[in-house]
Amino acid sequence: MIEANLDSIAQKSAFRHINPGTKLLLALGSLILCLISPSPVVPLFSGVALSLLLLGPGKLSPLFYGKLLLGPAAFVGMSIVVLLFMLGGGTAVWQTQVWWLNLSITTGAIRESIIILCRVFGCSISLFFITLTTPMTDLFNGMKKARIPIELVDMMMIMYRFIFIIYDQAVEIWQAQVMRLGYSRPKEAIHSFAMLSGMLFISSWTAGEDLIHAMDCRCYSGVFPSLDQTEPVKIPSFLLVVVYLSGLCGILALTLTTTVFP
Amino acid sequence: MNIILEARDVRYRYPGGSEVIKGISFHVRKGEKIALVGPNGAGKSTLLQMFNGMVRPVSGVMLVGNEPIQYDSASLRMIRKKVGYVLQNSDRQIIAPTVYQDVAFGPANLGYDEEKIREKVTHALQHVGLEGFERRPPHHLSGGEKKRVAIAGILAMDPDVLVFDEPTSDLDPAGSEDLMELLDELNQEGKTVVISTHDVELAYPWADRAILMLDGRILQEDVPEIAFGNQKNVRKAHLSMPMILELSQELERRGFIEPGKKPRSILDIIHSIQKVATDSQQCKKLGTITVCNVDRSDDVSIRTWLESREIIAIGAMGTRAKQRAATEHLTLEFTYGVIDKCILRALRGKDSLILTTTRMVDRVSQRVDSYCQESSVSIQVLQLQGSEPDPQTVRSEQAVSKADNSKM
Amino acid sequence: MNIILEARDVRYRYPGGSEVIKGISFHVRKGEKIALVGPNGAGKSTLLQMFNGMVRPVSGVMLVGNEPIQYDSASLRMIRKKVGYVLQNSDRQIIAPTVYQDVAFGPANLGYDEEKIREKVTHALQHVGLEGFERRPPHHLSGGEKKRVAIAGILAMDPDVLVFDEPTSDLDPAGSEDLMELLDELNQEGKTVVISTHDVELAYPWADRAILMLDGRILQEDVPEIAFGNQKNVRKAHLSMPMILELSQELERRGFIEPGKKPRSILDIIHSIQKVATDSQQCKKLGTITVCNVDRSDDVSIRTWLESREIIAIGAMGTRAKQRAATEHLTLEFTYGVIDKCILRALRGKDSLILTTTRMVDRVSQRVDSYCQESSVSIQVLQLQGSEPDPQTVRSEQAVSKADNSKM
Amino acid sequence: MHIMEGFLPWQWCLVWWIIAIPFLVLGVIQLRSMIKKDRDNLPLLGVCGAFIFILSALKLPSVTGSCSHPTGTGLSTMCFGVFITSVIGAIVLLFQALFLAHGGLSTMGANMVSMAIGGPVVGYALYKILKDTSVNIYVTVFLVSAVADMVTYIITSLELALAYPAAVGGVAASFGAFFSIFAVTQIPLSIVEGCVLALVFKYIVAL
Repeated sequence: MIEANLDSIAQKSAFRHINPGTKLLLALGSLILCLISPSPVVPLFSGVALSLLLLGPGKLSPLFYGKLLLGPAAFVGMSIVVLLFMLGGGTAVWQTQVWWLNLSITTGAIRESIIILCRVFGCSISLFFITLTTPMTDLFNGMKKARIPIELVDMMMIMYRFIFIIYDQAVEIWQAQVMRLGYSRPKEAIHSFAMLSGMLFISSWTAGEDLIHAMDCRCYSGVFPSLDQTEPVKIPSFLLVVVYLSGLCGILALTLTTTVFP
Repeated sequence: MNIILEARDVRYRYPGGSEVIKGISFHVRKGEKIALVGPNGAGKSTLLQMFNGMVRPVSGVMLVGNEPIQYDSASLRMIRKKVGYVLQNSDRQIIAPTVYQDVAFGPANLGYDEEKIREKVTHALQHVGLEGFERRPPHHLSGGEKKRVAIAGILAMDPDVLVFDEPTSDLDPAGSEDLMELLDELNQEGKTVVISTHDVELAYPWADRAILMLDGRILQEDVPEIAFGNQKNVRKAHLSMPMILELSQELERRGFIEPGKKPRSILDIIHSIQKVATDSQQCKKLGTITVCNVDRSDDVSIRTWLESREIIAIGAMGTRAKQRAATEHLTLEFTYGVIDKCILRALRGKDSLILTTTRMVDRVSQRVDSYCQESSVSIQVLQLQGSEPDPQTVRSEQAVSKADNSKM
Repeated sequence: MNIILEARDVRYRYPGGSEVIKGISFHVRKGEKIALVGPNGAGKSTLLQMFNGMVRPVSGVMLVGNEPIQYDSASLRMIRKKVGYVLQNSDRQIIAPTVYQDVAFGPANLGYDEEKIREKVTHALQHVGLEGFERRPPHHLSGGEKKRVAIAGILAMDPDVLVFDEPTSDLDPAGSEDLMELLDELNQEGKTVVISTHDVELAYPWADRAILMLDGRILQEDVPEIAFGNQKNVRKAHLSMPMILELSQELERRGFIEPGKKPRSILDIIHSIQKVATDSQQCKKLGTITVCNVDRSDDVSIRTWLESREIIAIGAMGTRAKQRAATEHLTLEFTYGVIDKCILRALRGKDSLILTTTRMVDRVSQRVDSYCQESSVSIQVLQLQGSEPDPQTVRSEQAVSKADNSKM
Repeated sequence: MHIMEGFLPWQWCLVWWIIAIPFLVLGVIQLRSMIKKDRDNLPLLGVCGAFIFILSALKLPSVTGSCSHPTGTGLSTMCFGVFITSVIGAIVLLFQALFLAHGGLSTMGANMVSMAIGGPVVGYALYKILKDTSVNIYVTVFLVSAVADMVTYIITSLELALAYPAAVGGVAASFGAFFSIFAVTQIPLSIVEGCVLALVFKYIVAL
């Protein structure tokens, strides 16, 4: 799960050389426009456009991208089913009676659900665009520039560094347990998992103490250096993003009342 | 010998990553000692983890006991019971709050009853020399002791094959030597032992066969003398040539030892030099080697026996032998490479005593025997036994016949 | 030489625990290479951590540059800038999410400005051969690379003394040799280097002085030949005797080498054997050693030079030399113990080329010189330089005078 | 269980962000004073945060598709208190969104309220109450963790219900629907997680 984390993909992204600010502007701009759009057109358009950008010039593997999109499907599926039955408006297209419960799906509910689905699609892809093209290390720099409290950013950097170390430990402990036939019965599985978590907690704590030492050895006085340089803002790519976002705004204005379902 | 592990053109790639095992075929015979050597990142650990089904190759077949590994959970349980795996880092493997609980983890998951679990744990702890440690918390143990607990945890499941990932990393030299000796003991009991390591000095004298790995492929696979003797491959695999081998190549180039001889120990190299230099002028009286089986001589006081001898050096082989030496307060001269060192002493006309366990007694005579045959000398191997008042006169049948053989 | 580190009867006990340092006094001179050896748990790490004030002794005094360490935070900052400490586990030492940020950690906390930080980081990364790694996250690096990042992080603070805790643990043999070479480079630049290790084979040829520790005390402190030559102490300290030393003792007992000679390398031992066996019948033509300074020969194509020679072996010393070899696609014959191996070749009448950096050029002549003096042979050391068309004829002043010296 | 990116209308995203921010600000202020008091707290908090992230990313055995966040936040609440936990929880949620495409940025406010604030606040209150009673410490840990877990899912259901009230029966009916559909997996899950945390606690004490 973590070996194939999105951050390592971002480290190798074909868009790595583009200024992080430019990328964030594109992704966050699209995200906000998708979110406030009352019609499904903008999210659909933006989702498809960004996907093509990622798969085309971004050289992302389509198989991997597909898997990524399917990830949240379970949550969406379950929630949409609830929404379909609950939301109202319009005329009923399908009705059934389960025991005493009257269940109906109305055209209004379908229309609403489609809008939500499209919004999830558009917004998620905007989020994926950030995570697949901009490594955390670049984001930390951006956060510092954006005046996010320095303690918070420092803590995030330490967390980022240690996530990989602790994960490796977790995997090793898990392997050792499985090799000795751990997790073989449900009750025993809970026990094994608790042992793993406890061990991990203790080794994390000692790792934290070692970190204090390591920082002391380097004369720590409260400064976390930032990355030496980030890619400069390039006018063409920046303008391209501005033009694209303006276009998206235009589409938003034109399709305020568009619906895809009667 | 039967093939117990086999890989047939196995390949592996991390999900969404690059290929780490790029087509490997080889086999391990029952009772062999195999060393898998290569630089960090060569794929050694991944390959080892295929043996017990922790890693499933994306193509190719892994066989255990001539049966392809099935990856359903029942078969995997069987495989993991058969092929025990000891992780590099004992701290990741030992996680229960006490030594007993940790060693009992495997047997408990095999569904044994209390009685049997206790028996297995006691036996396993005895084996690694940690009786009495049952209630200790593992994080208060030394590195070597932790390693032994980790091994006991695997032994308690009674596997046929033992796989060790970097067994001697983090151990100090004495700890490493002890561990290699333990591996030898286990091998003598019929376990097949596979280790991965980058300590060529340890692997060279120990292994029956060495497999050089680089970048997910096998570079060379042969007896250690050949596998480690190829300067080009050794360099390619980011290893160093074993000191002994490097020295012998230099000596050979200068004609101090016969060409083609590949010494595996200091004894071998001394012998080779001696042979060329003096061409067997062994005229002086040789020393003797007395073997004391600590498993059968509980009633003898070694100390008393020693008092009646002149200056003698004592070596101990095996965990129990060392414990015995400690309880009798004997100062040990040799604790590793014991037989060779005693032969070296004997060649200089001095006597020595080896404390060892039943299983290793034969090892001594075999080694001395083979040395004697090769170099046409005759070193007496005596046995110190409980029932006999003066062991010096009682040469065991075996030792006599061996020594006689060597005189031929 | 000036004393740079000193311990005066220091003792330490864990709060509420037992004593781990039981009264230790010793000193380190400026420019020395010290190896602290001993088993796990002997107190090596604790002692090392006293040098930069990480651990404060409960009694006794630690001195850095003849000044007792003060334990207020301003003084400690000064000490830690002066005495750089590299942890055993690089994962624990690397703090920041990218290589650049991590190496910049020390300089940034010393309050340098952006410009100076960049300069220090660039310089440190160049030193350890990791230019171009600035933006990589540490978890994408190999073990050896992580170690180098950890070292760069310390070098960026420009300390006078470098303290390494088990620098080669977890590295494969080639990685270890590279690292020891880097330590040599640093030492050549005037840094004092103290390491703790239990790898006697590496420490033996490297150290100026070895300190055997056991159970919180110093067992022995001497030049490595003596410190490691005492079988009893070595065994007590759970170490093994260096193979070379063990072999030479056996050879000495048999009269193959002169008594009292303690060889430190394969070259030495070959030399000793040769001396006794043939008593200097060096009649055949010796080979030459050509030194190429990669720092000053950017305009020469080594490849072109090589083409005009007959078969020659190439060795590289130092990170930059190895990088140069890689960019010119040269196959390296020797990557560690280079000078000795080239001398061995020269003795067999064969030529070799050593790629190295400015700082190490003198090392080569010194080593060859001292060998020549000792064994009264004369091996030519030539220089391959950019401006000269045929380096064979241009023996450097230094090399000439050295070679002349050695003929006396 | 996270509300994913884009699932909530923008008005509700805003509302939950506005509710969450004061906690975050208080947390950062507390964090700042803690670090000022002793700089060593920063690395310790950082490493513990990483631990909590890992714990939340590991799948609980035998219950597929679960994420055991409260196990982590519960531990953190008991160590560092509510406000610091809300900061750590926020970072964990951000990392989950960016590393694992789990949750989202616009819905992060809502997820914070349920996971990094609501659960810990109720859990902490319960912990304070039970601490001075004669209830066994492991039972306390179990109850705190299980209840914090349940509270998280109740708040999540409420958030969904408020955003999408039912045509018939309004928010209450919608809440009932969301709650009952998630309850199928979440009730056993919170019991399992309670057990796990109690065992973890027992284990840590044993060492």
